[in-house]
Amino acid sequence: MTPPKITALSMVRALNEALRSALDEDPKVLVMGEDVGRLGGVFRVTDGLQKDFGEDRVTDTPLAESGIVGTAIGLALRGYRPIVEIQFDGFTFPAFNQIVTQLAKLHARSEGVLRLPVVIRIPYGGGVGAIEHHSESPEAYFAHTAGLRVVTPSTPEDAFWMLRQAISTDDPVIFFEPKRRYWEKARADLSSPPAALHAARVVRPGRDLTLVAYGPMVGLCVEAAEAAVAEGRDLEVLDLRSLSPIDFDAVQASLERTRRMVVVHEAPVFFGAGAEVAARITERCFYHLEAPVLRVGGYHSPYPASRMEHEYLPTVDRVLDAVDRALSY
Amino acid sequence: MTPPKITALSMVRALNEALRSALDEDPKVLVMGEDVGRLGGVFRVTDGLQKDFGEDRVTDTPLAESGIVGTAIGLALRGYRPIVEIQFDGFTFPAFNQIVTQLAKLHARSEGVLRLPVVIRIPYGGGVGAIEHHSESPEAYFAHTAGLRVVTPSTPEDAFWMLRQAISTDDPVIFFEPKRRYWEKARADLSSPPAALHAARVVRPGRDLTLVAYGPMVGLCVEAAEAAVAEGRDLEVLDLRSLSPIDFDAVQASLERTRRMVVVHEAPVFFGAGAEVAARITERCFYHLEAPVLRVGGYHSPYPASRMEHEYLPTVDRVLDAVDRALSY
Amino acid sequence: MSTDVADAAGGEGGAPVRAHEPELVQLLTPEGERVDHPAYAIDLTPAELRSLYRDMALTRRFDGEAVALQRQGELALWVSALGQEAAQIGSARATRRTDYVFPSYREHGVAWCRGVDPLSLMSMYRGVTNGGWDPHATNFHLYTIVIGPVALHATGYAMGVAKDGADMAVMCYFGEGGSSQGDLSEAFNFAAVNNAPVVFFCQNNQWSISTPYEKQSRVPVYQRAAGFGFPGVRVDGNDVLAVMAVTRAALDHARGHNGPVLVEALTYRMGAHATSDDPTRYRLAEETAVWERKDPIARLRTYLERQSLAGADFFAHVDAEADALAARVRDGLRSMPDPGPTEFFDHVYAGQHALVDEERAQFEAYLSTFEETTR
Amino acid sequence: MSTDVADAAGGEGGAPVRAHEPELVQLLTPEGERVDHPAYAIDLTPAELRSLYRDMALTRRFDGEAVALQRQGELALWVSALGQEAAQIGSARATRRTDYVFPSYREHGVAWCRGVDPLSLMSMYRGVTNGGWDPHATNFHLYTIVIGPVALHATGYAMGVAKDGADMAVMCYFGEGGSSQGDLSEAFNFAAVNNAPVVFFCQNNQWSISTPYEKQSRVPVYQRAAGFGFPGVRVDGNDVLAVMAVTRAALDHARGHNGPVLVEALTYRMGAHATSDDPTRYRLAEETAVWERKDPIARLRTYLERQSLAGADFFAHVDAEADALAARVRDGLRSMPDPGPTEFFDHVYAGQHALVDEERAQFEAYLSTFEETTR
Ligand SMILES: Cc1ncc(C[n+]2csc(CCOP(=O)(O)OP(=O)(O)O)c2C)c(N)n1
Ligand SMILES: Cc1ncc(C[n+]2csc(CCOP(=O)(O)OP(=O)(O)O)c2C)c(N)n1
Ligand SMILES: [Mg+2]
Ligand SMILES: [Mg+2]
Repeated sequence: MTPPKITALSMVRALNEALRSALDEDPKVLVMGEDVGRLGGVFRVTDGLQKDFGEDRVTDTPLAESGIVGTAIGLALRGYRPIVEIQFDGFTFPAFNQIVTQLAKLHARSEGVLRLPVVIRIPYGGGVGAIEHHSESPEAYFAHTAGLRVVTPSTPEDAFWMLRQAISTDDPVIFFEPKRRYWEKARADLSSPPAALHAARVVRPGRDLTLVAYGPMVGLCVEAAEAAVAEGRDLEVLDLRSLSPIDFDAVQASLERTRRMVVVHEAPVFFGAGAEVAARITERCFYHLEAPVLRVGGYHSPYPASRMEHEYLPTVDRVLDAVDRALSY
Repeated sequence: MTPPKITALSMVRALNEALRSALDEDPKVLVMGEDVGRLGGVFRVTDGLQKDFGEDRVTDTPLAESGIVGTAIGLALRGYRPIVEIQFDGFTFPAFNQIVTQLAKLHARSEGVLRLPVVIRIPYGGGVGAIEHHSESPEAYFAHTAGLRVVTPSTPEDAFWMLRQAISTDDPVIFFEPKRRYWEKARADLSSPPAALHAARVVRPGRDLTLVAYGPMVGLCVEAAEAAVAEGRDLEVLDLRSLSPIDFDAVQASLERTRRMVVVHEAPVFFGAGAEVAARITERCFYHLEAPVLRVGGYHSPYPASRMEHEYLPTVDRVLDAVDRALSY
Repeated sequence: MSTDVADAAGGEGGAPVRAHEPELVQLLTPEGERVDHPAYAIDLTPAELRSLYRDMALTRRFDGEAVALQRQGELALWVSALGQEAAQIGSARATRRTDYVFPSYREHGVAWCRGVDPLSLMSMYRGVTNGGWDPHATNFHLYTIVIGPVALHATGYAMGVAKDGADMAVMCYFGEGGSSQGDLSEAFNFAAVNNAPVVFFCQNNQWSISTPYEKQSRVPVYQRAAGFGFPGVRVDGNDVLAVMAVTRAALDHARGHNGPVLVEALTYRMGAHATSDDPTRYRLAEETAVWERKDPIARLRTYLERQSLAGADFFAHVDAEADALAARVRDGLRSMPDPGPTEFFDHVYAGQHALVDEERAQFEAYLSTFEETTR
Repeated sequence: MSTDVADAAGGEGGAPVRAHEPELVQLLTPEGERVDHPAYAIDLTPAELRSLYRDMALTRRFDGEAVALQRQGELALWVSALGQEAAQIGSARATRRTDYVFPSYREHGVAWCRGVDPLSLMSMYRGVTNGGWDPHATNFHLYTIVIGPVALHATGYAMGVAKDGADMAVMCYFGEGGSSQGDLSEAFNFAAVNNAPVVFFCQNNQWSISTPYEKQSRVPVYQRAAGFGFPGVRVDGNDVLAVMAVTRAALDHARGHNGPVLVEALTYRMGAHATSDDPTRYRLAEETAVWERKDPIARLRTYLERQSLAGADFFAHVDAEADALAARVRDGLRSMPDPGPTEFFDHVYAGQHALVDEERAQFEAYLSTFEETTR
């Protein structure tokens, strides 16, 4: 079951390969969630896994997210490494109590005695024309919660490696999967990890301004950077990859090169990741900044019905508008 | 049942008076929660209310926070105005799904048809030597959630008026009560509201730097400002009072006067309210800032056992340390 | 092992033992024969029987039309109620106008009976709105996508009804999958403790997406009720008469200040979970075929025909009505306008909120730069 | 109203009807007389009976000492187990060393039987730590303050035990108040569906802070189990023999691959909810007095004395042991060191985390400015 080395594959397939190899290598690894078995999950990320590893390793659960995460915690206390699938972003909240008051805190509560190697996979974000609660970006809730690690890949290669790394981490990891990127194919090198789990990565170097993004918005920022070339602007794109911790050294290094920064995410701007990046980078690089760090993101509104999502979400135009404003300082 | 006009009273008493007068004026107002009846709540905020208004208006619920908030939503849909008590900050999370996916969104989901005048009172914050989950400051989770209003008083007078205003608001209000201030007495004018629910207030004017705080930290910042006088520093203290919305006009006005700002809260700094204030104020007032907006708050750790809380929480010294740093730019 | 414990477990074996399937309340057999039940009687006029048929047939028609319209790209998604018409029409027709109904997201037949325009339902699945209708107009609440919370809303509403002393009951629909959510159990408990006039109506269509009922619960859903201290009944959910009779009794019970009731209607989801779903991945065609023979509409039609309660002209008339309804829905959906670009700012709060105002102003200013460009 | 629905409701009346109190399993009457039960037998040696007495007496003693130490400021809080000794010792002594136990926050007697030092329990209530002991050492999990979640941890742990094929069971303690949390019901369901070897042990001490049981549930807790498809038993929680017999049977049932059991031990919280609580605000002294006559320790003592299974020297020896234990606890607590000022950074994560490192470095730098000042 060695995964193919370099190949073009979708993120769904990359995640599937990561789960498959983890199940294969470690008998303690379990996959659990609603419809992850015969169906292979509503996005087919777990396709074929139950067939190959059995119902005891890949398990359909009752419809109860608190139950899923709560029993995963119990299984972890028993020495297992459960990987939980939450069906959609908006259905994380029934499990929120388990995640915030228990999963995040048990290691600290036990003064390091108990380990909670639980990965919670959450397909997140919008732009796919879905109904309510199927397009949300709740990452800020988790990044604010000490004891959790929060990561999100933007490419199939990262998806594969970051999931492998998350599974082998002894801390709980909230693993956000940008569902609008699930089906995009890209070449992926599955022979060695591109970076550490929490390292940010310069996706596109540039000199005039840094676009900071993660997950679904990385691709959009690359598009924006390419569009900006026509206007003679050379934008750097930095993929955070991890939201807890955030690789501020990489953010700072980029800012010191470009001196201007725009943070882009789908989640509402208010109390979102952009605020943390802006606040900390402004503190770290006060004298380097030529303009305030600007933010582009969702508005302070429940995620709207899908026929308004194009207006609600960041677009290339909205990113370029912010770039214009940042460059006008 | 007219409340006394100007008097010295504790915040617990002020809140009790506010609930009493609301129950008295509007038969649709209900008080519900664990032990709010005969016991009067673990903090006695609802003391005597069941005796005076009956079990039908002031109701002890089963031990289930999702049930409490969920039935409060149903009661609101039926035309009631429920005021829910969550016993301690750390017990808000079982109700998180109800609050975030339902309470916050039903008005928008119904395109304005349904109104959700529910107030959720949460005693919050630390410094009282309590066991785990009794000292947390979860306000960022709620401020990030569109559809909720989030407020927190710092004085008995504000507690009285802001709770009255919250109860008469047609939107859901998360009402955070700084439990470490519950028993401090202060003169309160109960004859007319001091300000609108969402207005920030300059508690102490100053010229050299603005300390932005809310709830339990306002008093600490005033102490810090008084201590700073000895060093010849004139610090302004701004009480935000509301975290959703934040009165950024007031914050900006203060910053434009003082040109330096430190935000202080008990909640962890990472993805906390300080980040939002820093990011937005830096955007609004880039050329006015002499120093980056600095933040003092809890660390990225679960709230520690109480014998470490003095180290974990902001203190006058830590605030003054940040002031020194801000003034050294 | 003591006998007490072993007895209640239903056996000594190691594997989970499915409890003996309890008898279903049934008044009309799959073959269309009228049978009696000792506890539940129903006596409907021929006109009433025909109108039950009509509601089921029209529901099936606009529901099927929606599936087609989804394929044509007019809807983002549709969740079909195919096969559940008896459970929905029978229960909905048992409610009074003054009762208040909380649906889940598949109660198109209930919505129909309550007077909600099918186009309103579709506006939500089209992506035009997250709501779609005014619940006050029909006492039919909005669909709710997150499974669980609404059971507590229904309970709270019913607690309010009790406070008001109003002569009405509250209905709360959910699926057997939903029964696993903690919120359902909390609702059962709050309703019992408060003696709230609410009927919990579970459509056990045996599938929660790809998860069969035996992975959801060890025992039938209706048995949950006794553990919280109130009655539960299991009814043949493909028998519109039995569903109506049982639901009427349950609503009367609730209205009569006797507290909640849990009704489990045993039915079957004939179609996919939703238009995005492919049931061939997880269930056998044979299983669906078995249930085809229990079809709720065919069953009533057989009865009406055999008893000469309805003739060919009646069925032709209903077919024509169904065609007209489908055409209206099709046209209405195709010409349904999109929302304006800033509408999502409109109802975040009932009152004024500075942040929303600020963001709206910024967004409008941004949009206006395009207007200038195009001008 | 049909009889089906009415029957299950337990009556036609408008008010919530408390179901007929079911018979408790009892083997030792409040008067200290040994009685038989058709399903639950127990046969203990005199030494075993005496050691049950000893465990109860020592638990009561260090528990009472903790209350006193809280008053003296040595503990931030204490939640007394006074009156619940039989429920705790009887059930704990039914577990095997290899079983794994999930307590709530009041199981001091269980902790004692598992070998957890009372000082460790007190270190948490002193504010020195949020944990206090190594669960692996005694198979006794940490106390958990948020009520509800732990039932699912126990269930998941038991699911793991089943996967491992290990010959053991899992115990999960909770209060009757906790039974209302959705997580408990989800745990019941997951345990039933997975046939997990877990015993849910409810101490119904009749009060959840100030909330009496009749506001918590309409029926006895043990009845909840049947609704999820597994057995429930109610036992006299002040009868250490009955508790032990029933819990043994339940654990055997679980270990024997028959799935979960719910045991409800009917007992009474003799003291305040916690040292911060004032029960005179909400309950009558008369009620407490009634329960004093059912005291679990006095009951066993009477039996031991009447049957001449223990003499004055035994009781004197236990008293002396208790005195010594109290003294050790007192001294240990008074000399218990405070944690270091940066310890809260130590175990946020098992691995390295850049933010924690950064904040720790900043905090240490800040602290060092004081050291310089004092130097
Ligand atoms: C809290 C939550 N988790 C997951 C989902 C995704 N989901 C939508 S429908 C469904 C299955 C529901 O099954 P059931 O309750 O039996 O109702 P049915 O769809 O069969 O009518 C699931 C898992 C959801 N909507 N809400
Ligand atoms: C989720 C949650 N809500 C509220 C509380 C506050 N609280 C602590 S103990 C208690 C009462 C618990 O009653 P019960 O479950 O019967 O256990 P007992 O205290 O009687 O042992 C409450 C409400 C809590 N700890 N957790
Ligand atoms: Mg179903
Ligand atoms: Mg209790």
